[in-house]
Amino acid sequence: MLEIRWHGRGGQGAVTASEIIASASIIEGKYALAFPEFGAERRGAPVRAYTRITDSPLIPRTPIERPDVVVVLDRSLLKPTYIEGLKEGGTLVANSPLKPAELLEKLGLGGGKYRAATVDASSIAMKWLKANIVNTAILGAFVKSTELVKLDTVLDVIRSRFHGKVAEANVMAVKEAYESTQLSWG
Amino acid sequence: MAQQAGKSLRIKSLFDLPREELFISGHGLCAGCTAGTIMRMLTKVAGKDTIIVNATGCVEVATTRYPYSNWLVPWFHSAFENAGASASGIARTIEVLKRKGVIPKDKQAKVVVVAGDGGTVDIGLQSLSGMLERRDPVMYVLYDNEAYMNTGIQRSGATPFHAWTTTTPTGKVWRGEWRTKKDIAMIVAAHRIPYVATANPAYPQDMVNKFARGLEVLDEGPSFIHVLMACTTGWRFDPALGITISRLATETGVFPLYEIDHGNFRVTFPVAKRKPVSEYLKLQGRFAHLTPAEIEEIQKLVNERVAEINKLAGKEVIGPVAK
Amino acid sequence: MEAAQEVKSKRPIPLSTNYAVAHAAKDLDVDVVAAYPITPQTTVVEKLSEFVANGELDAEFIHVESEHSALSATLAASLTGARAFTATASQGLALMHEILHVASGLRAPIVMSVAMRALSAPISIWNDQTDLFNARDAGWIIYFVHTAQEAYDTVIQAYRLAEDRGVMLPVMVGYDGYVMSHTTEPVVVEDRASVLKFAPKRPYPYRLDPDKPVTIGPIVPPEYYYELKYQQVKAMEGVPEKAEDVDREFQKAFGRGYGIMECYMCEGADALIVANASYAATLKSVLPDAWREGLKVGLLRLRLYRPFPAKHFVNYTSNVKSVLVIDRAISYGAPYQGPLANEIAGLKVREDLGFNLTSAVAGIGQRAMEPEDFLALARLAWEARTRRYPETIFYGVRE
Amino acid sequence: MKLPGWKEMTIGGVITNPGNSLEYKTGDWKVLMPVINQEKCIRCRICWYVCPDSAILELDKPYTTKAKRVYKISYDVNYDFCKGCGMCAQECPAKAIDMVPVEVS
Repeated sequence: MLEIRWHGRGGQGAVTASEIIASASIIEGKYALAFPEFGAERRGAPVRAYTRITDSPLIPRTPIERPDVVVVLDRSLLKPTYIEGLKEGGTLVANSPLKPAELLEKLGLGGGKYRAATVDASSIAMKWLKANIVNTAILGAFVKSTELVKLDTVLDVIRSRFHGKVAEANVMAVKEAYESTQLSWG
Repeated sequence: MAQQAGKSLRIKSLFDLPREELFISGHGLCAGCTAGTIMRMLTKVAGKDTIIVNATGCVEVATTRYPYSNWLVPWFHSAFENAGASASGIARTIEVLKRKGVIPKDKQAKVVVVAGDGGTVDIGLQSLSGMLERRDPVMYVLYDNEAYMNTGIQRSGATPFHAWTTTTPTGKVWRGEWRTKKDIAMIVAAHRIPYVATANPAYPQDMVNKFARGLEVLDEGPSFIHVLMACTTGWRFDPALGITISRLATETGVFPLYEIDHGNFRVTFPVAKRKPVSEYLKLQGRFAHLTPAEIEEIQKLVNERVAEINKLAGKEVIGPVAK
Repeated sequence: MEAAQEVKSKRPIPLSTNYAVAHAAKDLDVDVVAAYPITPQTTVVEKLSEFVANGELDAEFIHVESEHSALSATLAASLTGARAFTATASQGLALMHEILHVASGLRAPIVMSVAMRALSAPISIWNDQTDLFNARDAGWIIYFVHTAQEAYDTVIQAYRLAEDRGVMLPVMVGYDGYVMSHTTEPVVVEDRASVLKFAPKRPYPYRLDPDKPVTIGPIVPPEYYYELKYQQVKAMEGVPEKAEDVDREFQKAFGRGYGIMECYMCEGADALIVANASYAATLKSVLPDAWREGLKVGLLRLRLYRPFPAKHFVNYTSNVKSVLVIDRAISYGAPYQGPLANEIAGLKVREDLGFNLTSAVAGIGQRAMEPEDFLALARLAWEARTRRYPETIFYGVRE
Repeated sequence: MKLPGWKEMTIGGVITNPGNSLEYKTGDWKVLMPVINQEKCIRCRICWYVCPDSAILELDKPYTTKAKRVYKISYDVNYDFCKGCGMCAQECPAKAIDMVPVEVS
C-alpha cells in the first residue's frame, strides 16, 4: 500500500491534486482513496490531504502519519513539521527552485536516506495558467518521481475535470513540470 | 426597559476610535476577510460592557477554535438559527436580575448579535422577527457576504442576481443565481423598530456611527445594522481588494448606505455620479461568466433599486450612472 | 435519623398537573420563562402569565415565536445567570430537539416540563409518550411523575439537582398529557421561602457577564470534543445517588418522598409490571383486584428514567419470574418495539436476571384503557412467569 | 503539547481565558508580507483600520522624516499574525506599503 500526504494552503488545490492521483490509480485498475484533512479550511491556512493506493479494496480511512511520499505545493510549507513522518527511502515532491539534494540538506533530511523531486511549479503555473495554482503542475513531478501512475492517465483525468482552454493549459503545465523535474537522493 | 445604553462614541475621524482591541489577533478568518475589520470596529464602538451572541457561521467558527478565542468580551454561540431568541434570553435576564437586585441597576451590558446572511435572512429569520416584534433591547449586526461561505460558498437568500455560487453554478441551463437578493433591511424595518441601517466597512465613519446610534436606541427597542462584507474566497477576488470592492458596491449603487431612524429614511452617503455596475462586477470571479447583456440586466436592476431609494429619500441622493 | 423537621401540615388545593407545575415554577421564583403554547401544555404557560401579570412572580415572560426559540431563549437566560423555566409537548419537543443537545452540552441547569403527547403524523393531540422517548438520549435528566403532587415536588427537586455543581445538567419532568395535565386533583403547595430554602438559586458558574468575559459555545475540534462529552457521561453517572439524596431531603423538609424507582405491592409478588405516569397511578388502584384473583403482581414505577436506576431495578426484579414492561411509544422495527422494554432487555442480559421479559405497547394516541385492560395486563404478566412472549404485544390494537 | 484529560477541561467547553488566541500564530499563512516605508507613511491610520487581524500596530514611536516632518506615532507590522492579504498596501493612500515575497528561511 502506497501512502501519500499532500500539503498546501487553503485555495491552492491540494485536495484536488490528491483526488486526481487517486482517480488515475483507479482508472489504471488499482484501488485508491483520497480524502482531505477535514476541518474549516480557510484560504491561506495550511491544509493537508491524503491518497492511498493499494491492490486490495480494504483501505484504512485514517490520517497518514508515515507516508511513502510527501508532496508540498507551497514553498512556505517546506519546513520539517510538514514533512514529519516521511518513511526512510520515501520521496519528497516539492514545488521549489532548489536542487533536490540541496532542499533535502536544508530540511535536515540529507545523508542519502530520502529522495526528493523538485520543480519550480509556481513559475510553470504562472506561465501556463497565469496564476500560482500549482496543484496540477506538481503532478508532473509526482508522476516522474514515483511512477505510481502513468502520465497519460493523469492527463486524461485532468481533461475530464477541467474543460476547454483551462484543461489544455493544465495539461501543458503538467507536461513541462514532468520534463523539468529534478530527482536525486539526499 | 430599564437598560440604559448611554451616550456612545461618535467619530469624525479614524483617530476618534480607541486603540484598544477587544477582538484580537489569532483567528482563522481567511486572509483578506473584511469580517475581521468589521468585528474589530464593532467591539471598539460597543466597548467592554457588551455581550456578543454569534450565530453559527464564518466569524463564529474562525474566532473560537477551542481552546482559543479572540473575544475579550463575553461571547455566546448556541446554534445557527436562534441568535435572535438567544439574545432575547440574555437581554431580558439582565433586566430581571437588575430588578431583583442580583446585579447592580446601573450595570452596563449591551447585547449585540453578530450573524451572517444565511443565519439572518434564511434560517434565522423567524427567530430574528420574534426578537424584533418583542422589542427586546438587542442590536443585531448582520455581516452579509451573500452566500453560505462557512460551508463552502453555497447560495443563500442574500446571493445577488446572476452570481455564481457552488449551488447556483453556470452551465448550459443555469447562469448563476436567477433570483434577486432578499431585501432584509426593509423586511426588518417593517417591524417598525427604532433604528435600521445599512453599512459598509469602506466607509468607516458612517459604519462606526451607525453602530453607535444602534446602541443608543437600545433603551427604546432593538436595532439592526446590515453590513456588506466582501468575501475574497466566495466572491473570487484577490485578498487585497476587500475594501476596494466594498467601496465600489456603494459607488455603483449596488449597496446604498442609508438609515431609518424612528421611521425617518435618510441616505447617509449620497453618490452624485454613480459608477457603472460593471466596475464592481469585473473585479469578481463570481461574475466572470456574465455576458454584456447580463451585465446590462444587472445595471437595470440597480437603476430600479436606486430609483426606489431616491423615492424614499424624497430627492435624487444617488445620481445616474456617469457616462 | 435525627428528628424530622417539624412538618407544617398543609391543606391541599385542587390543581391540574399543568397548574401544579406552574405553581412550582412560581414558588421557585424563576427569573425567566420563555415558552410557546402547545396542547396539552398550554395551561402551564397561561397560569405562569397570570402569576407574572399579577406580580405573584417577578419574572421576564418571553413570548417566543416557536419552541425552537423557547428553549434557545431559556438556555441563553440560564447561561446569563437566570433560573429559567420552560414547558412544552409533542411537536414542540420535536422542534426544539436540536437545542436539547446544546443545553445539555453547555451544562445549563434548565428545568422543562413535558406534557407528553403523541407525535404527528397523523397529528394527534392526545397522550402517549412518543415525544419524550424520541428525546431520551439528548443528555437530559428525565423524570416521569404519576400525580400532580409529584409533579409539583419533582420540579422543585429538579432545580436542586440541576444546579448541583456536580451535576449541571438540564432536567425534563414528564407527565401524561390530558390524563394528567388537565386532570384536577389535590395538591399541597409550599410557601416560597421554604421552597427557596430547600432549593436556593445557584446560577450558572460561567455566566455571561462583562466583568468576567468568557466564550461559551466555541467550535471544538476532534482532539477535545470527546472529553467534553465524556464529562456529561460522568455527570449523569452521579445522578441516581444525588437524586435520591435530594428526594430524601425533600421528604425531611416537606414530608413527601418518592425515591427514584418505586416498587408498589412488591412484597411476595412473583411478577411485576413496569409502568410510569398515569398508567402507574391506575395500576396502583387496580392491582388489589389482581391479588384478589390470586395474581401476585406488583408495580415497578419508573420515576427517574434518565439515568436509569439499574441498581434498584436489579434489587426489585432479581427474585421475580416475570416482568412485563408497558410502553407508550413504539420503536418501529427494534428488537423489542417498546423502547423501554428494549432498554430493560439490555439490563436483563447485563445483570443475568432470570425473569421472563414481556414487552407490551399500549395507549398509543391515548387509545382508551379501562381497569379491565390493566387487569388483563396483570394476567399476562402472571402467565408470562411460565410462558414466553418473545415479540412485543400491541395491546388494544384492532387487527 | 500534552492535551488535557476530561477532568482538566472546563465543563461545556467554556473558554474561561479568552484572548488566548495570541498563541494561535497565523503569520505563516503569508506568502507576501507588507513592509511600511516610514518616510512615505503619512500616519493616516487607514492600514491600522482595515487590517482584519489587528496585525498593523500603532506605536507611540516618534519619527522624523528626511524632510523634517515630525510624527508622534509610527505604524509597524506584527508578522506573527499578518496573513499577507495586502489590504493595507491596497488601501494606503500614500502607497507607503510594499508587499514583498516572504523569503522562505
